[in-house]
Amino acid sequence: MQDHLSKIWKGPIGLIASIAVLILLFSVLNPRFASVENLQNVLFQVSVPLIILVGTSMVILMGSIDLSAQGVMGAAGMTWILLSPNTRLEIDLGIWAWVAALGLGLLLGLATGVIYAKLRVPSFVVTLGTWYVGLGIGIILYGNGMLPSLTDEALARWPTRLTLGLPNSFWLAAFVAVAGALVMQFTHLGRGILAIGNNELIARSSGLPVSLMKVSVFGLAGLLSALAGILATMQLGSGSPDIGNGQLFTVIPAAVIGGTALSGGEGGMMRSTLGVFLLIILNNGLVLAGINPDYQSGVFGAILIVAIVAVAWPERSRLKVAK
Amino acid sequence: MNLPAKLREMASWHTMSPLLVFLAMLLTVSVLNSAYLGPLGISIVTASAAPILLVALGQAMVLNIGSIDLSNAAISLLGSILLALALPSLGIGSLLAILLLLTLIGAINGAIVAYTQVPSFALTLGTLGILQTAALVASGAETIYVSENRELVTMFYTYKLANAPLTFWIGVAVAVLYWFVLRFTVLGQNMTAVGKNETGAIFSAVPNRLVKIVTFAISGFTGGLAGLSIVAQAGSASTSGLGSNLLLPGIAAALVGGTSISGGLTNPINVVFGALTVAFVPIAIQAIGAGAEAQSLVYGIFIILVVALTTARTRDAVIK
Amino acid sequence: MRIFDRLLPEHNKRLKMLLASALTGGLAYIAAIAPATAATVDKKDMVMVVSVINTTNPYMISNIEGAKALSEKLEIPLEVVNSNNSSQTEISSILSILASGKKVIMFVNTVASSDAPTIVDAVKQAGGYVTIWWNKPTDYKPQSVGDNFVAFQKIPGVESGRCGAKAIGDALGGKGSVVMFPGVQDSTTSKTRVAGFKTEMKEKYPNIKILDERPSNWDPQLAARNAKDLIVKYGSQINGVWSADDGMQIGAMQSFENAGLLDKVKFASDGLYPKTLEDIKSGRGGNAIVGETFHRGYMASAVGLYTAYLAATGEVVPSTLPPEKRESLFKLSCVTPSNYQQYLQYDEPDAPKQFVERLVKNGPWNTEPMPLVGGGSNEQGEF
Amino acid sequence: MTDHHAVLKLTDISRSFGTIKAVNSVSLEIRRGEVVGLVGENGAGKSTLLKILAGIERPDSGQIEINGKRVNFRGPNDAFKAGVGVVHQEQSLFTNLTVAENIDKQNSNRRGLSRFGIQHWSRLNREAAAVLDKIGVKLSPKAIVGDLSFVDRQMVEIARAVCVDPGAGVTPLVILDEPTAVLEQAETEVLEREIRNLRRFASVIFVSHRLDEILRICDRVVVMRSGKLVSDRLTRDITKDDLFISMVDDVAIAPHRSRSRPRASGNPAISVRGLSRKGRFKDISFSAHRGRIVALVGTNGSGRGALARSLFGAEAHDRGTIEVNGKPVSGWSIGRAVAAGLAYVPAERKTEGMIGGFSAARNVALVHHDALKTGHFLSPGRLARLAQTWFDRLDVKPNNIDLPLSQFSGGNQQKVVLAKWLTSPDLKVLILDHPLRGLDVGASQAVNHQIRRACDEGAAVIMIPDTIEEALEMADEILVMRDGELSARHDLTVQGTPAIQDIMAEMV
Repeated sequence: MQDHLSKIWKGPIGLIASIAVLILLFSVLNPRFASVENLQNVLFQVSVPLIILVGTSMVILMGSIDLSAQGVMGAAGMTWILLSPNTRLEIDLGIWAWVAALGLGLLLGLATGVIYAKLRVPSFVVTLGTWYVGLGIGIILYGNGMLPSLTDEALARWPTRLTLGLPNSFWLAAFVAVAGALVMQFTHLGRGILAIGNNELIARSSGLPVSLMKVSVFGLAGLLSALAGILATMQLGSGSPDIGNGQLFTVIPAAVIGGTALSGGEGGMMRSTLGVFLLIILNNGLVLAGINPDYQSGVFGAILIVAIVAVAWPERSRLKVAK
Repeated sequence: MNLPAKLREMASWHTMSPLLVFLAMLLTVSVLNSAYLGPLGISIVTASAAPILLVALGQAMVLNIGSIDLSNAAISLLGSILLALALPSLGIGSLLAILLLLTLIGAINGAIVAYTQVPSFALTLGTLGILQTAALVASGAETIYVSENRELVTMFYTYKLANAPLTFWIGVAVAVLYWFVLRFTVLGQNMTAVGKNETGAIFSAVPNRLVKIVTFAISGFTGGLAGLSIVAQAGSASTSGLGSNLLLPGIAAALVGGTSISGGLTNPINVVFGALTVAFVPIAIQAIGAGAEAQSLVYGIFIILVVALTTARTRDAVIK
Repeated sequence: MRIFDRLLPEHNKRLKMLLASALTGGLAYIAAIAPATAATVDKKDMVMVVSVINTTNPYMISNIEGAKALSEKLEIPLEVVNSNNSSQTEISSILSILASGKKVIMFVNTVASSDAPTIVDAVKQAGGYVTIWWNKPTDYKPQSVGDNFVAFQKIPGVESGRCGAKAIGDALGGKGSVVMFPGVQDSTTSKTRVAGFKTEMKEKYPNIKILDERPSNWDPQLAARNAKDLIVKYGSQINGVWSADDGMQIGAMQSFENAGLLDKVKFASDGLYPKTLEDIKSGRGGNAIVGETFHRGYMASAVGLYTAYLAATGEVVPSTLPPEKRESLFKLSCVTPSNYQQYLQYDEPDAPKQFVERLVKNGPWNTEPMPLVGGGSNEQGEF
Repeated sequence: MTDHHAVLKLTDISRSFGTIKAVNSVSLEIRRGEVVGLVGENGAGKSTLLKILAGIERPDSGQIEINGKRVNFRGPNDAFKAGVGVVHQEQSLFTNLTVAENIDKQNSNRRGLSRFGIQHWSRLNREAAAVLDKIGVKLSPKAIVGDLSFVDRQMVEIARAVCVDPGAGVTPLVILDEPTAVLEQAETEVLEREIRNLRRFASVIFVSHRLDEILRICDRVVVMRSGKLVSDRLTRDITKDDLFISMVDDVAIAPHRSRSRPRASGNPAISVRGLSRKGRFKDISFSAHRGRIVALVGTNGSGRGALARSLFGAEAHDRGTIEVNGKPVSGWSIGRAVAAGLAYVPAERKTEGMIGGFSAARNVALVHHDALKTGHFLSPGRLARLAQTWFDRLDVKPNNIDLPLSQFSGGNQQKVVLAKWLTSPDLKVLILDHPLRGLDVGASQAVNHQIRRACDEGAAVIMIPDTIEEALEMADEILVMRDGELSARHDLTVQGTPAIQDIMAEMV
């Protein structure tokens, strides 16, 4: 039982402690770090990666990996902005712009899932392919290179507008994260994802619809990446196939740092969420602390290593296998 | 194993597919553009493949023990910058010193993974950040152009053997060496054992920590050779130039070469064909005349297709 | 995570561009033994190549437009190389075109400075003619390579930085604080622009303080995030924002707008993107944009390709050209809200075509609005 | 209770893999409320037959009738729906899910579309609690399976098989594939009681290698050999010897060689003093001499497994000393232990004992490779010759050293694991944790034979046996552990054979 407790708590406690130490440190370095404005800023920045992470975490918990987020974001973001009030095309499909963009993401995700589950191509490669396919769709939509910008003020302002003191972006992301956590805890799909991640062979032999679940999870991940693409486009007020730039290397480390095992079955939505917060706070803090930009990635890497080593240190043992 | 069984194994799809897929691509493109079967075509493909191949070989060795090294492309980039900096004053001796340094960096990666037992994915991500800063600072954010002693390195690129530059043959030699290590040494046997079942290996007194340190050191060393091939080709080095995005192509080449991402399975010889294929894809897209806007789309479809053809699928095996 | 951006193939770096021209092998041979002999090349043996860093940046797409216009005018087929932000893809794609045996007239907007020697060597070997745009190693000179490396051309980055500094300095009345968003740190383009901005500030506006600079990799999203962090850090202290290109400025402006500070801050940048033009016209944020620079990708590629074409046909012998025509700086215009109208004509749909008409008439070094203004030495710190 | 309505009727079932007829024209009837024992050596076809019943494999020919209706299973779900519940030989639980979820997993899969529906935790836990209660196991339905002991997990397996609910009027068929192989004696009794319970509402097929158990529990015993069903008789009509004879093809079993039990003399090969590990065992002192077998007996929580691991250096100890060949050791680790001549055969063979994806030959060569080298390099020829020597000596089947070890049967895997250690040029101490786990009679004898032989050749053996009987058969000295401490020791060479009841009393 003691093992059990330590397994459940050690990861988050280490993480929460790391985040607390960072907050303390950065607050000392720059008192503005602890301001309400910065809280809103951090929450605003957390929202896009958090939405992606919900889908990606499910994929990782299932024992697969999803690299496609940035490409899907580009495709969906471009689709959405071109069908919403913008400077490029005289089309405004309103709600149907959302349907089209989310549908495209869903479709890309489902296609990924089918290729992975049915053609049995490793997810690492399929999703690498989907990344480029999504990006390619975004580039084709981008066409002549005239940056399309939102002309509807209300839409462009929505992500930053505060509701109950917090930005709408964050409320959207929080809603997605909570829904994701509920799916993992309270649906057969969620429990099935954990089962597949734990032991796919047993899952198959006990009759779980493994392929169907895989396709569903990748579909869901595609859908959420598309949502993240739309949100990022709204945040920027302009569309670009590159709208997802850099997200992958926030999202996957966040999941890993949160203790979600890349081998599947271990970890969870809340831990991954803490991972995103750690990374965003780290970057935000380094800027606020005025770290020389030349050294920023180095300092980031060093702190990352210290954090993961600190979390893993108490659990070392001769027989532990770390991949 | 009797001889027919050996032949059967050698001829099995999994063993042959990286070669066959590459040849099929080469043939298809050659039909559209016959220059690819000529000397210039061969030298272009092999030259592009050389740095990818070297990075991929290191990655394949790390994947084989069930880990991953996200920092090895950054190691090669740092190596290329240090080499470009040191070459004018120190000459070819600097190459050895730099290879030694990069091997050491790899070994440190391995030691941290082995002794703190953090996931290699997360650790090497951190190392990657540090190495990028090191490269940026070392280069002073400038392109380092090798003007003196230039021929010492560029000869690795300009000297061609069977139309392929020496850098490619270095990659092939390293592949053969690693294949030999995996097959005929205790070290190689231990590496694969750790990749297939680390717990079982620990209980069989396999020095798993040492294995990790050595494997990551190998990745660092091979990354250094990739750095050499970059400087040889470019005659210069910078943090955003040639070699700055070798990580994903390197992993892709290892996978296309039949390396399993979950460990315990690699064939360095096939990684050569994996690297050739990965290097060839953008060239092929250019050669078949896909429009500039469609290139990303075609590239994505190509990658999926190629790996779908080369992945080892055994019945009942779990594909992650 | 900004530190990893560099790994990702589609990540948005800044451009340079170039173009190259080609010639038959026989001709190259003749040219080699008799460099002074002008020879006419059969156009059907030539292929025009424009190599761009990616196809997600408006400047790159403009590069392609210019090449298309020139290719139509000269009736030479065009091939486009999309490097996808990868030097390796760029080099191998160019090599694969060379492998087809055609003589190339090439313009390369290099992904990184260090790509230039490799590309130039290959083109030389194949007897083609190449112009490099924006980036090359400082010590690597066309003169030391020979006629096949026709020229290195660029728009002065220092001048661009000075334009921005001047606009912000004047708008703030010589007092206040500014933040900067450079592009990719080790890109020459970004570095020269940053240097120009800082020098101008130091020389002319000593009372303006540079609070912070955050390299944002030519990425609007990253610039937006960095701007948010700096807004938190400095709040209303910030009076001016300079970005190394309009893409990043678009991101930064969005963040300031979201923070409700747009009308309290002045912006200056480089490139005069359509969106920026739109904002200047509409007076967004109480005329927030005070300074811009004008230059167009299609002009760069057309000039570069045409220079290479002239070398290929023997109408120009590069080795006989003065230094400023081998390492050239072309005119960059400072744009302000009061003079922007005069540049609108260059964004009309047929502007590339018209530019090419004038170019063919006046030659590569004398075509408005982008005539040759200098070059040939390192004195300005430009190369 | 038993009526003559057939719950299951198999007619001429056959299934081949390549040229091997794994199941060859088997016909069998199971009646309502009947407990039928199924015995046979490994490779006799039991597993394949069970897989066909569970819907995992499909027969090449023949037909299956359940409750008089002909069925055609397309997958495990079909079998489950028809009322067939299986406890597999290998545990098939999701260690990251709760007990209740594991029990319910198949049930929820049956619910068609609702498989994507909402998880009703309270109902799930209630139902699981009821099932656990029915089979008399005290476990929280909310516990995570990965945190349970092996035995508790086995109980979860059984609970899962038992909760098949084929609907009114239909009798479920529960298949137990060697459920007792990994259980300790006391736990086996719980299981036996439970199986008798099952009779009231289900029919049972019970597979075990422990023939005594089969005879105690079952109404009828069927014997398989080489894919065929060779004997089908009521329990009351047969003896253990009858069963044994019908199971084995020939009398190739190595004869039971009675050992001369040597007394402890000279320097011990290994001795420990005051050895302790927090929470596992404390203050353990004993010695093992060359040529003698020491058995550690005790219940599952007695700490004997942890002690064995600490002896081998796999886990650190906190206090106390270990001496090997009279010299105290320091910085004890697996590497040093092996260098000092120790060997360890773990209980978890598949995950700890071997590299399943490696060929058998590579497994043999994994630890001691000095003799296999030409210069610095492994010689494939020598490797093959060595492996072949051991294959011949231990009679490993199939006789193909290049086959991945995972494709061998459990018994043959264990022989290869032993061979890996026996290749040592100087084996001093052989530590075995449950060496016979999951092995059939023939394989068990072969493995025991090798253990004795290693002992005769000069190794000290420390073993953790499955049963007290096994300890009495093999050991020269028996150490009894209770709650991490040595509670008794019996030197059989001095005191003679102790009574089983006495040892059991010392265990609890």
